[in-house]
Amino acid sequence: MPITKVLEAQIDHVSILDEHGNFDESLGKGLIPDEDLIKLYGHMVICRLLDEVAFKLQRSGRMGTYPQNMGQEAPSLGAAYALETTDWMVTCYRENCGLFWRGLPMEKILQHWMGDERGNDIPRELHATPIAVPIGTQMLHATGLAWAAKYRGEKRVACTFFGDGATSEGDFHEAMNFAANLDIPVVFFCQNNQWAISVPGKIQCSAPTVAQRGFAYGMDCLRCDGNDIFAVVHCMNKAIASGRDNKRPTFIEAVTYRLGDHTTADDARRYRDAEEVELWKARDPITRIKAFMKSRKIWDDSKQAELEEHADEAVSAAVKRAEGIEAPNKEDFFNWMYAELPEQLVVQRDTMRTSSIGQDPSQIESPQASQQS
Amino acid sequence: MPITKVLEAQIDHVSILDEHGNFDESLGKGLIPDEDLIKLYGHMVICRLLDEVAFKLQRSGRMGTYPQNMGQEAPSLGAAYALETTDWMVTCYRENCGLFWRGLPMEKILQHWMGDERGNDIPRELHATPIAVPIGTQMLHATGLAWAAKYRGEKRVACTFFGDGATSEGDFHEAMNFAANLDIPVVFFCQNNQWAISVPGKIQCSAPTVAQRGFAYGMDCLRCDGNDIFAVVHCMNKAIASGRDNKRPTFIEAVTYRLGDHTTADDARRYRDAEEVELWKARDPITRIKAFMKSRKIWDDSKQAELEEHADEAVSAAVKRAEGIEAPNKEDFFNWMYAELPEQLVVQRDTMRTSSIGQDPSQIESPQASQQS
Amino acid sequence: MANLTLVQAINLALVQEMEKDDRVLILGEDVGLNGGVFRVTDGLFKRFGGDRIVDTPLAESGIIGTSIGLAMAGLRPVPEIQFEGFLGPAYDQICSHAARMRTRTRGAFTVPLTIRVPVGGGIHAPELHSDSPEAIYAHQPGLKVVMPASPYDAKGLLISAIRDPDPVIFFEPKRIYRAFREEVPEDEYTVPIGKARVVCEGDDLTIVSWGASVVQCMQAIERSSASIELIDMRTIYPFDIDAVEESVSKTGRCVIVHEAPRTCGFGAEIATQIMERCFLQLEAPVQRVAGFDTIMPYYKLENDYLPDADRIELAIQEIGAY
Amino acid sequence: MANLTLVQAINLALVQEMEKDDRVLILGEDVGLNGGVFRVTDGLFKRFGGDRIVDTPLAESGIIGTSIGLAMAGLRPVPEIQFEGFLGPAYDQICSHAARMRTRTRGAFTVPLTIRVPVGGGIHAPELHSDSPEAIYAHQPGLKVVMPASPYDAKGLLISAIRDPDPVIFFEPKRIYRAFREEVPEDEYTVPIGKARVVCEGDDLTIVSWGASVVQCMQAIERSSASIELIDMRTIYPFDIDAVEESVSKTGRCVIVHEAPRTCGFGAEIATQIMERCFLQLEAPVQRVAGFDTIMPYYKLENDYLPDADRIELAIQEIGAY
Ligand SMILES: Cc1ncc(C[n+]2csc(CCOP(=O)(O)OP(=O)(O)O)c2C)c(N)n1
Ligand SMILES: Cc1ncc(C[n+]2csc(CCOP(=O)(O)OP(=O)(O)O)c2C)c(N)n1
Ligand SMILES: [Mg+2]
Ligand SMILES: [Mg+2]
Repeated sequence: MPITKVLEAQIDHVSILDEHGNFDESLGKGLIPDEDLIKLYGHMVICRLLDEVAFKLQRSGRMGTYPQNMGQEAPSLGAAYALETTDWMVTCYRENCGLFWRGLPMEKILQHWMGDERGNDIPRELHATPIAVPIGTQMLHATGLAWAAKYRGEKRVACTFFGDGATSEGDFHEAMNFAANLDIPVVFFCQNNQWAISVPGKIQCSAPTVAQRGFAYGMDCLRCDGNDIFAVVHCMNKAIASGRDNKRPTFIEAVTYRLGDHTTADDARRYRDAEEVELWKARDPITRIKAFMKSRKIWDDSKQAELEEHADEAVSAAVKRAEGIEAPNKEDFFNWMYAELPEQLVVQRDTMRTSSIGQDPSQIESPQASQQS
Repeated sequence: MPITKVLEAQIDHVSILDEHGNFDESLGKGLIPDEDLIKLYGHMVICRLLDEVAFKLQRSGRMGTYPQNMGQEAPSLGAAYALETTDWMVTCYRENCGLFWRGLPMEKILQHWMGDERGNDIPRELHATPIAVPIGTQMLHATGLAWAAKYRGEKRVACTFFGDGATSEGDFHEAMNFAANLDIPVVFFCQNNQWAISVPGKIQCSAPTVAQRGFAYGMDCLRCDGNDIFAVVHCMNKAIASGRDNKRPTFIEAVTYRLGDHTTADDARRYRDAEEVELWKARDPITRIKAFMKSRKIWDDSKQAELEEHADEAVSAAVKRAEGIEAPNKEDFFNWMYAELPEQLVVQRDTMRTSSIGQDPSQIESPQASQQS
Repeated sequence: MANLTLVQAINLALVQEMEKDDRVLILGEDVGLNGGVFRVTDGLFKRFGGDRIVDTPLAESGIIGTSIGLAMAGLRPVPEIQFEGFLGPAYDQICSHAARMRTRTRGAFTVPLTIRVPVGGGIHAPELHSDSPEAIYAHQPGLKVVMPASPYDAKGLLISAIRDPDPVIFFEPKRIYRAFREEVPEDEYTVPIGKARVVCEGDDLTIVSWGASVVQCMQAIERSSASIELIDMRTIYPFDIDAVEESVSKTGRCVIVHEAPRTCGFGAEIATQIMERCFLQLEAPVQRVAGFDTIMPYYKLENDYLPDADRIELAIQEIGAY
Repeated sequence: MANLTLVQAINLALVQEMEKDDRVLILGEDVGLNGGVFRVTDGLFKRFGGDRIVDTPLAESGIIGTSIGLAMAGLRPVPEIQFEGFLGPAYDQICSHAARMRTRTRGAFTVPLTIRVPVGGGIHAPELHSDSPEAIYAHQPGLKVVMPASPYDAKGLLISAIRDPDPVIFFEPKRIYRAFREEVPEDEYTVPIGKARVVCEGDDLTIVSWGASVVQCMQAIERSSASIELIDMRTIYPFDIDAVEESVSKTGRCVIVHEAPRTCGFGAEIATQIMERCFLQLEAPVQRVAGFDTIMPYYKLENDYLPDADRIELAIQEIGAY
C-alpha cells in the first residue's frame, strides 16, 4: 500500500436562527430560554445605541479614534452568555457587547477610547482583560490564563476573541499550538467579519474556511453563523464543555460582518461595495431576534418602545459618567510603571524634567533668576 | 439544515521502498533511473562519512559545535534531486546531503561550523542560501525568493527545509500563509525527525500528522516516509509541478529520524530510549537502497568497496581543503557590514578600539610614552 | 517645484522610484486600494497595479521576512509597517537576518530593503501608536536608520534609502505628516544618508534633534534671545557626529531633544560622543530633553510626556545659567 | 556554604524558590528532562515534576506570551529562553505587553515574570549565540534588567527577581557559567535589584562594567600599577548611578567596559550620566571599551571582537595620559 489514508477531517457550519426567520428546533429548542432571549435582545439594542453614540462622540471631538462594533453584537454576547463569570474573557476591541454583559461598566470602554488608561482598570472579579490593541497578541495571554487555572486545579476556561486578520499573525499560531499540545482549556473565538481594515478575508486566509485553521493543531473546529446568537451559544457550549472536562481547546469561527468603518479613522467606501454592506444589513443579528420573538409572541411594539427609551437613558448616563470622570493626573503615568518607583523615575516625576540641570537646580547658580529671565 | 458539511480533507502517507525491501512498482517504476539511483546512493554514503568525520573533528577540537545529519540523508537529497538547479534551496542545517548534491563544496559546510563566515559565501549560481541558525525564520525568505521569481515571470520555485520543531514558530505560520494567500510557488519541506533537541514531536504538534498543518492554509499536504528516497522524489515532483504551473505552494512532511545527538553539544541518551534509536537504525535510508540495488543486481560488494575507498578520499580531501583555508582577517568583520563602511566603523577597524582617546591619539600628550609605561 | 506636505513628498518619491526602477515594489497592510492608513501610498495601486503594490496578510514578521527574500533575489522591496508599535513582531527578522545577511555571507547575499514606518506621538492615537524606537535599531549593527523632519528631506532621503544597497529603516514622524508644507522639487534628487542639516546657526548653544521634535526646537528658539544653532540629525545611523562636534566646539553648550525615553536613547550616544570629542570646549554638561522613562501615556496625557517648547526653553535657560 | 559555579548557584536559587512558593513554575525549550541546554535546570524535572517544569513548543513568543498570562493570573513563571539571540521573536510580547501591563491597566493586572536568558560571547558558539542585547531592554520602560557577574550575586539576584512584582529579564553571562566557583550560602538570601557592587576600591580611575566583562576588568586591573576602583553594575535597569557618581567624583576618570556594540549601548547612558553628575570633577572624557559596531563575528574572530584585558589596559593607560 504505497498510499495510505492517515487522516480525515471535516468542517461543519452551524446555523439555527437564520436571517429569514428559519429556526431549527432540533438544536435550538431550550438552548436560550425566552426570558434570557429577551434580555439578550435588550442588551444588544443598548450596545448598538452606545456604538452609534460613541461614533458621534468621536466626530464631535469628544473621543479619540473608536472602532465600531455595529453588526457584530451576537458573537461576543453569545459567548459571554455561555461562559461563567469565573471564566476569562480575553478580548480584542469588538467585544463590547459581551464585556458589558459580563458586567463591565460601559464608561470603561468609552474612557479607554477617550485616551485614559483607567478605562483598562477592570474589576478583578469580572475576569476580563482590557482591549488589546496589537493584533493577534492577546491569545497567548488567554492560553497562559487558562494554563494557570489548570495548574491550580480550577475548572476555569479562557475564551479569547480576535478577528480574521489576527489569524495571520505568528502569535495566533503559537497560542493555538501551545493550547493544543499542552492541553490547555482555551476557546479561540474568531470573529470573521471578512475584513481587516481594507484587506479582504481571502488575503488573510484563502482556505475555504477560517475554521480549518484549527486542523493544524488537531483541534476541534467549529464554524457558525456569527450573527445567529443561537448558533454561537450552541458552539460555545460544546467548546466550554470540552475545555472544562477534558482541558481541550476549541477553535470557533463565527462568520459575521463589520457594518461600520474599521474605526472612525477609516472610510470603508474606499475599498468595499455598498451592495455587500446592504447584503449584510439584511443579516443583522438584532433584527432577526426581534422578528423571532415577535413570531413567538414574546415581544411587541410597546415593549420595543419601552426598551428604546431605557436604552437612551442607559447610554446617556454612561456617556455622562465617562465625561464626568475627573482628568487624569500626570503623575499617574509615572506612578504605575513599577510596584516601587526607581529613584530616577521619582526625580523625573517630581521635576517633570529629563535634563540633569533641571532635575538638580543646585547645578546652576541661580535657577530662579534664570527662569524669570 | 442547521449543520452543513462545508469542507472535507484528508492526508495520505506515501511509501514506495520500505525498510523491508518492498517496492511499489505502480509509483516507483521509472521514478529514479538506475544510473541515478547508483549516484544518489554513492552520494549518501559520502555524506554519511563526512558527517562521521565532522563529529570527530569536533571531538578533537578542530571544529566547533556541529549538528549531525546522520539518518536524514534521503529527505534533502530526494528534494535536491527533484529540483532544478535554478530553483532555490533554502535550508536549515540538516540538509548537507542535498546541498552537496546541488554542488556546494563540502568544505563550505565545514568552514561554517569551524566558525568562519566565509562558509556562507555560497556561489550565486547554486541558488542555495546558507544554513539558518534561528529556527523557523528561513521559510519567509524562501517565500520572498519565490515571490521574486514570480514577480519576474520566471518559472523558478523555492524549496525550504525545516524540522518538526520549527513548525511551532510563528514565522512558519506566516510563511505558509503568505505563500498560500498570495499564490507563491514554495515547497515547504518538513523533516520531521521527531525530536527538537530533547523535546518530542508531540509537544510541537499533537495532531496525528504534521502534514495537516497545511490544511490551515488550504494548501496541498503530502506526507511520506522520509527515509524512502523514492517517496520523497514522488512528493517533490508533485509539489514542484504545482508550484511551477499554478504558483501554488505545497507542504510536505517527510517522516525521518535523527540517528545522532542533536548537535555535538548534546547527549541524546539523557532523554530518549536506546530502543527507539535501534528501531530507526533498521529504517536507515542508505541500507535500504543498497539492498534494493543488490536485489536488482545493479550493485555488488566490489562496487561497494570501490565506493567506500572513493568516499574516504573525497572526505579527507574536503577536510584538508577546509583546514587549509587561511585564517580569516579580523578586518573582515568590519568590511562586510555595509556596502560602504561608515566613517566611525572605519576608525574602529583601523584602530581596533572603541575608546575615543585610543581612536584619536592626539587627545593624549604622549601616547607612545604612556603605552610603554 | 511644488508646495508639499511630508506625506505628499514621500508619495512623490515612491512614484518616481517605481517609475524608474521596476525592481521597486511596495507591500504591507492596507497599502493597496486603501492607500495606507496615512494615505502615503495613495494612488499607487491604481498606477502600478496589484503586482507592485501588494496588500499582505496582517503579519509584520511575514512582511519583513518575505521582503528579505525579495531583496536577496535582487528586488528593492519597500514594505510599510503601519505604526512603529507594530515593528515589534518584525524585530527578529530585522535584527537576526536583514542586518546580518551581508556580513554573515561575506557579501554573497545582500538585503537592499527600505522599511517605511510612521513614528512618534502627538496625534492623539491609541496605545502603541506613538512610540519612538529609533535607538533600538541604531544599536543593531548592519542597519541604517533615517528620520526626516521636513518634506524636502523626506523625498531626498527616501530616494537615497531605496537606492541604498543595505537595509534602511525609514521613520516618518507622523505628527508632521501634514503639519506644514515646503517647496519640494519635482525632479528627482537625493539627500545623503548620514549627513545632518544645520537648520539655523548660532553661537551660544547647540540644539541637536531629529524628527517631529525639530519643530518644537524651532519654537523654543524663536522664543529665546540666545543665539542658538539647531542641528537636525536626519539620520540616526550612521550619524553625522562631525556636524555636532563642529557646532558644539563653537558653542560649548548642547541640548539634545528627542521623544523616546531618556534611558539608553540615541541622545545618550550623542551626548557621550560630544563629551569624547569636545571635552575641553564644553562649558556645561550636555542636557537631554527627552521622553520620560515611562510608557508613552494614552493621549489625554501625551502632551505631558512629549518634550515641548516649554521644556526645551527651560533647558536652554538652565544650561545657559550653568 | 558551598563552593559553587554560577550555574549551580542559579540552580540552587530555582530549587529553593520552587520549594518555598508553589506559584513558581519553569517553562521553556528543553528545560525538562534535559535540564536545559546549559543544564541550569538540571534535576528540577525529577524533583518537581512535569506540571512545574514544562517543556514547551519551540516558540519564544509563545513562551513569553503564555508566561504573561500565567503571571497575570498570579503565578510566578520563570521562562527560559535558550540564547539571547532567540529573544528576538519574543521582543514584541516583552515590550508591547509585559512591560506595559501594570501601567496600561493602572495596576489591575501585573506581570511578575522572570525571563532567564544566557547572554554574551566567548564560548565559541554558532552565530546568534553570543550577543549582548541588554541596552535594548534597558531602553524599554517597565522592565527590570539584571546581569550578575558572580555565583553569589546570581543566586541572590535571581531570588530577588522571582519575588519582584514586575517583569525582570535575568541575563546569565554564559562565559562564566562554569568559569570559576565562589562560596554561596545554602540559606536563602537576596541581593537587591538596582544596587551596584564595588569589586575593589581605588583612587586613580573607576572602571564600570557588568556581566562576564567584569572578569576581564579584573585581569586588566591586576596588570596595572594604578589604583583602580571597579564597579560591577549588577543591574542594568534600574541602575545604581549613585555608586558610579560617588566613585567617579573621587577618581575623576572612568572607563566603561561592555560586550555589546558601542553605539547606543548601555555604556552611553552611564557615560552621559557621569558627565551630567560629575562634570566638574572629570579629568578626562569617559572612555568606552565595548564591542565594535559590527555583528559579533563567528567564533574564529570572536576574541578580536570581545573587549579583553589588553584593550582595557590600553584604555587605562590612555585615559591616564589624557
Ligand atoms: C500587530 C498589529 N499590526 C497592525 C495593527 C493595525 N491594525 C489595527 S486593526 C487592524 C485590522 C484587524 O483586522 P481583524 O483582525 O480582522 O479585526 P477586525 O478589525 O476586523 O475586527 C490592523 C491592521 C495593529 N493594531 N497591530
Ligand atoms: C529561534 C530559535 N530558538 C531556539 C533555538 C535553539 N535550537 C537550535 S536547534 C533546536 C531544535 C530544532 O528542532 P527541529 O526544528 O525539529 O530541527 P532538528 O534539529 O530536529 O533538525 C533549538 C531549540 C534556535 N536555534 N532558534
Ligand atoms: Mg476582521
Ligand atoms: Mg526535529
